[in-house]
Amino acid sequence: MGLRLLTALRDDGTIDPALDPALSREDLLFLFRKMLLLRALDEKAVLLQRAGRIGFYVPSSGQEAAEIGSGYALREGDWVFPSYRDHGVALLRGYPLETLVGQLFGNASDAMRGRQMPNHWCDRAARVVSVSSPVATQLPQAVGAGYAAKLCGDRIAVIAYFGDGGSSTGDFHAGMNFAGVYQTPTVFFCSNNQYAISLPVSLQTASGSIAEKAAAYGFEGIRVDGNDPLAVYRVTRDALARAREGGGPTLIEAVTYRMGPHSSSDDPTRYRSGEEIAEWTKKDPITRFTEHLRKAGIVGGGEAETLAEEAREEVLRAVKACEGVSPVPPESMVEDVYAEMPWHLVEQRKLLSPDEG
Amino acid sequence: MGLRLLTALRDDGTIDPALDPALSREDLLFLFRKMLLLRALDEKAVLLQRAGRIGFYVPSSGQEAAEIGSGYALREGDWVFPSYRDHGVALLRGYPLETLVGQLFGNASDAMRGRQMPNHWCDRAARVVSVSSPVATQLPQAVGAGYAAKLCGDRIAVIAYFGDGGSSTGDFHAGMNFAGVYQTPTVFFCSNNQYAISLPVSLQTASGSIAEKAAAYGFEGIRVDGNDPLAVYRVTRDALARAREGGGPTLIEAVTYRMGPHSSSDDPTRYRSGEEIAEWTKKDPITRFTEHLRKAGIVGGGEAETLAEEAREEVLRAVKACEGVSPVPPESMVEDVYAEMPWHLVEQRKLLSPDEG
Amino acid sequence: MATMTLVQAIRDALSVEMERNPRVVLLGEDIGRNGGVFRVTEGLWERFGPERVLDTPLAEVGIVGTAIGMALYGLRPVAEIQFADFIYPAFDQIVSELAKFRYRSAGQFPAPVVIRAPSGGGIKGGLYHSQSPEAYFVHTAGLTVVMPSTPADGKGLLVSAMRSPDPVIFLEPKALYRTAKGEVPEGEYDVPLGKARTVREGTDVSIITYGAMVPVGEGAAAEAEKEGVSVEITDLRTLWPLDVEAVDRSVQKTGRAVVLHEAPRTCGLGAEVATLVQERSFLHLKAPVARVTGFDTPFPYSLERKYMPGVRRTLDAVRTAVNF
Amino acid sequence: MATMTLVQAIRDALSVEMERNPRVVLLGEDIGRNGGVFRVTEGLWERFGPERVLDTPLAEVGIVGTAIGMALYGLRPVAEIQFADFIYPAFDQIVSELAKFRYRSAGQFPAPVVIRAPSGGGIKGGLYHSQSPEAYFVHTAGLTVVMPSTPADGKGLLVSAMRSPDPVIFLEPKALYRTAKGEVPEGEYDVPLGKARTVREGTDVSIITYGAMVPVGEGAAAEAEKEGVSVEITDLRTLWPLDVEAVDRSVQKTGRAVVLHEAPRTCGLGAEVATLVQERSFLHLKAPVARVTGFDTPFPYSLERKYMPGVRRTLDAVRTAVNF
Ligand SMILES: Cc1ncc(C[n+]2csc(CCOP(=O)(O)OP(=O)(O)O)c2C)c(N)n1
Ligand SMILES: Cc1ncc(C[n+]2csc(CCOP(=O)(O)OP(=O)(O)O)c2C)c(N)n1
Ligand SMILES: [Mg+2]
Ligand SMILES: [Mg+2]
Repeated sequence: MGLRLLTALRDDGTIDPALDPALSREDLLFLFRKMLLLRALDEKAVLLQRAGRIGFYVPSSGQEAAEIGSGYALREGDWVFPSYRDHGVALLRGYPLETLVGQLFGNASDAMRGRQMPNHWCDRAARVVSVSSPVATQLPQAVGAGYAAKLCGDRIAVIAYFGDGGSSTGDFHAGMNFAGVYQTPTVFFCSNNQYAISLPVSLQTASGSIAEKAAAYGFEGIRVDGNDPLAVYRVTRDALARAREGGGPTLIEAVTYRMGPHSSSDDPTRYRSGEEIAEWTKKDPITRFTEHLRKAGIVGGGEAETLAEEAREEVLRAVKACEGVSPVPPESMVEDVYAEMPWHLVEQRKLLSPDEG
Repeated sequence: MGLRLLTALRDDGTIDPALDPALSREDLLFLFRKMLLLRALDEKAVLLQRAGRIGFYVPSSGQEAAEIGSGYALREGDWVFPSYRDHGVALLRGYPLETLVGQLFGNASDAMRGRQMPNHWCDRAARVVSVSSPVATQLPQAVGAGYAAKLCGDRIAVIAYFGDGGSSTGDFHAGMNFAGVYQTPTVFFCSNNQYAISLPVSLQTASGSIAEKAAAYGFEGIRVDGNDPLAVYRVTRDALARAREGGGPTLIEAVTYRMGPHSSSDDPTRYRSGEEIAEWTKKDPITRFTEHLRKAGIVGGGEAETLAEEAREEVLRAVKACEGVSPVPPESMVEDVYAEMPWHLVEQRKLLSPDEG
Repeated sequence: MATMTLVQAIRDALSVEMERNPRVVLLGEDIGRNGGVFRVTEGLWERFGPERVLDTPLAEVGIVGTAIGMALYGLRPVAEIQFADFIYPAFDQIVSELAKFRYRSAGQFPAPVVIRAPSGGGIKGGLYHSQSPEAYFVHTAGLTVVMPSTPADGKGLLVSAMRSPDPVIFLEPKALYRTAKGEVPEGEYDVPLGKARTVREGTDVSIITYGAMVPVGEGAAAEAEKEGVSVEITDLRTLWPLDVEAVDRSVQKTGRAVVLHEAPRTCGLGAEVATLVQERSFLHLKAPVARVTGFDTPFPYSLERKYMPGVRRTLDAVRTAVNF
Repeated sequence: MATMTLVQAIRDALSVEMERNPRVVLLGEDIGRNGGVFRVTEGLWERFGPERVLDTPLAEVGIVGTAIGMALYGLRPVAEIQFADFIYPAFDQIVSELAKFRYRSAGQFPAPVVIRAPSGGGIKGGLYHSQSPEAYFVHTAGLTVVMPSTPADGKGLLVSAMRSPDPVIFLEPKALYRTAKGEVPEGEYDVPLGKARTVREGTDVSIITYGAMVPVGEGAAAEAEKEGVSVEITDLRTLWPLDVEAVDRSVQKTGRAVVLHEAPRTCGLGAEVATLVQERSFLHLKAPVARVTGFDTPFPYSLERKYMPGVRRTLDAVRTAVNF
């Protein structure tokens, strides 16, 4: 048994009324702009990395609909526990693009003081929690934050992002189980992009889908077309609303595809075929959404290209603002380990110098 | 949705032909004797612990049908990964009672040299793997052993025992997932005795049953009356056979009840009612099986009591043989850490003396 | 003042702080209706309700992960790990997440979680109910590691831990849970983190220890006194960041140091203390810093009393130092 | 003899041993079709098939737990943890199970698993692709911990690990994966566990180090030589149980010791070595044993080169020891 895949955008560009979130023209254009911005950021960052101007990058091309569609469903007070591939969501949290780009450079323009690799950002004001590399550790944390919100009487929801590979971890199992037992306002959003680095999801688990794993924890799992921003928005909006109203957790599996490499260190030609990529490229969420907006008469003529160009320029401006900013000071290395610096770090600080170790 | 509970022994003591394993008179009596022996061991060990003659004990009263019924389904070559509560299975592996009882005393009569707490035994010859206290760690190990058997072309099955609480661990999740992906010859046998120490299974997970969690890993889960030795035997036998023939893993949830405390350190009156215990006592697997054997004319008159008395005497003989045997030698403490004793343990051995540290 | 056991003192700390601060919540296995397997949380579930005293499913990774999320949101969670031996399934959440949240977020997301765990031997718990894992956490940057040895410190240090801006691993010497009795100030009371306690003054040898080994050190000091050897005992209380001034002061006075703990020897806290002493007080040392510790073996069931350091081994080390 | 990088030498060890012993199997994330993220296992999946080179789901607890079961049954599994930083989800299986199986079963169930993991900094991997976790495993009784610094040792030590009756944590200094090149004997070749290697002889100061810090020590030794200071370098190779005779011999010759590693300082292996030295060679010491180590902070991304010990800090420590 597999769950039905929910899709709103039909192949012909029209929309299934049953799943139509009925967004305004402005909303649709906003979504579209953010998807283009995310794609533009990706394309520029990949070049920056190749040129050695940033050290590393995790692209999300192909997953824009899942990122932007779900992120757009969030409300002001909601909390976000992202993975390293979910900077798209940050773009919807009033998170200035410079903050993202500065983190890629890890210099003084990085609010995280160059502590982490690119793509591991956070922003307290936006309630976007610090990303870590260990896969899926954010899931039980998101349950705890949701529990805390409930205890404090805050009617908010918490969304936690992870991948198909993350569903195999003990953190996923514990997070899902605790959420079911405590009925926390948690939405588990799995971007099933078909791969965990080189491992296809068919070798990740023998279950028919990620979504159906929710049954093992006593709550609902939903399988949605992850390349369809409107379907993703619709199911995420409903799940978040249910969570805020005390309806408990939901697992959403967004079925999508990682069009690029796992990261700038990965060579996907080693484990997947050109045909497969070609197949999925036909379903490129940006192409599909453009189609729909054209059909709906919301963008006409060369408008889509104009918007894409605007997005590229916005990214370029951010890069200009952040690149070449001064490096982080050596002493910052021993700060923020504790609230107050203990004696041993005060002593170790003396060992730092402008030169190498 | 919950899975149907499979039962063979009807309340009136007759048997449902659909699930009748059609065991011979001898087999039935053998099963009965082993259940009585397990109960007798429990009763004696609890007294020994109260009297301070052994340090600790984990009873299994109430779970004899699940233990003996499943253990009897094993074949010579099969491997067993038990938990601390599954010594019943050991009784069916040609494991001499003295070996079990000696381990309770932790003296020179203990093949494990007094290394572990009572109930943490093992026997290589019987392919009963070393028990550890950390819950459910044996599950991925059982999958690895099954994988190895398959790779070596050995047509055997591996059974792993755990409890309802164990189903919440990351080890359960990983073990089940790996078993599904690699289609290992593993039978996951969960004795759902309704409690993890004080936590009722209703607070352990929000899922309708433990058995249905198997769907999340792409294989079958079975829910069986754990106080019915014949139903347990039947479903375990079939699952083991399927595993040996390359049919892959199965999860069996035996629904039973821990009639005694979690361990000799536990006071169950703190977390469960006398009514509840009374309800389950009516379903005492030994009473139920006795009923059936009477109805079937296999034991008559005072025969059941005679057999119970024989079991108690067998336990007494084992206790006599093991108690008061010399203590383990101090030097044994630094042995078996590595295959050969490294320099630092040779030096530390010199610190040992007949007195205290 | 009231006379309390260590268990009572720790319970008192929890209830006083839960009264004072509604954001304090407890979570762990069997801590609610059952009051904890050592009864530390007895009565708190009834008093503060299941929303603030959570019985959790059996998953340490879930307990610590959930506690971290609670702390990020603004609660002050106190997680109980039923036995320190069972903390390892949560090791990734502790080492990769809890210890690093403040650093990797440049201070935006501190995670002030307290993790309580009964630690050490003395109850015939064998391999998995006896371990002393403090060195794993002392080696992990970002954590504060605490172990009390008296009821008063048990209360005062735990209150400070619950108010600390940083995550604290609070290890409770279960051997002393009911054997350690003493006067404990009622109501508001705290003992600062990072400060050692001088258990007794002495001039010939410094014993540096903590937790259940403090009484062992006292026993050895009493024996040594009969032999005319004056032993000073320092109870570290906070294992890391430790009170290095107290250690320096004592060792530079006596010129001889014995580090005493029940955890395994190799790469244990004793190695760190010995190294700090020889780094900082080299010219004061009249003898090598000695280690009296548990053995580099798993913790044995039947031979527990031989595994754990006792007066015999401690006294031998003191004598060796004096006669070096 | 053939010239190989460390990556090639480790791959050679795996394929030679897999040829020789059909019971050797490999398992880990992305080690099959993808050949591993560092390409260590490249070609082995094609050559030995997916039954012996397993691509696993994303669960370290499953990787190590499964490997243990394989070993109990009689296979010789070699598990790869993609980065040492991701070994913690398997920490319970390693510490509670792998390390204790032989002991708790009184020898009935040994679990000879080899766990390979790329370790240490040097690739701008930040907090989670740079860690050196060896101290956690050195502190855990029952484990053998190994770290090579040359291609020849990479092959020879890994072969010995795959033949060891005990579990081995085999840490691979990823900074040297492609930068370390050298002659490696072809075919059957092993280097015994538990034996250190003297990298260079010297008379004034002993540097005790391992892994990626060996070349750093050599750089400092070359600089010191210009200042007329003769440095001896010992590469431990097996971190535990370490070659204590080699350490004693070197330190008792020079009277001065500097322990050099990139792992965090507190309770690191440097503390154990320094403690052993002062316990065993107290009267030979002309200066305190010095530690040159990583900082007690998470591993930083942008400041990596300042975090990792370099020639500067090592040379300072050598000078301080000589001028003490
Ligand atoms: C605990 C852990 N193990 C291994 C890794 C190495 N690793 C980084 S990403 C990744 C694959 C993750 O796949 P998935 O969860 O599907 O997310 P995606 O990268 O596809 O978005 C792996 C194995 C890690 N980061 N954390
Ligand atoms: C990892 C771990 N956490 C906690 C414990 C403490 N503990 C011992 S048994 C137990 C409950 C186990 O319940 P269940 O799995 O249902 O098995 P049962 O005892 O009921 O047979 C707990 C929490 C443990 N042994 N291991
Ligand atoms: Mg993926
Ligand atoms: Mg149970």
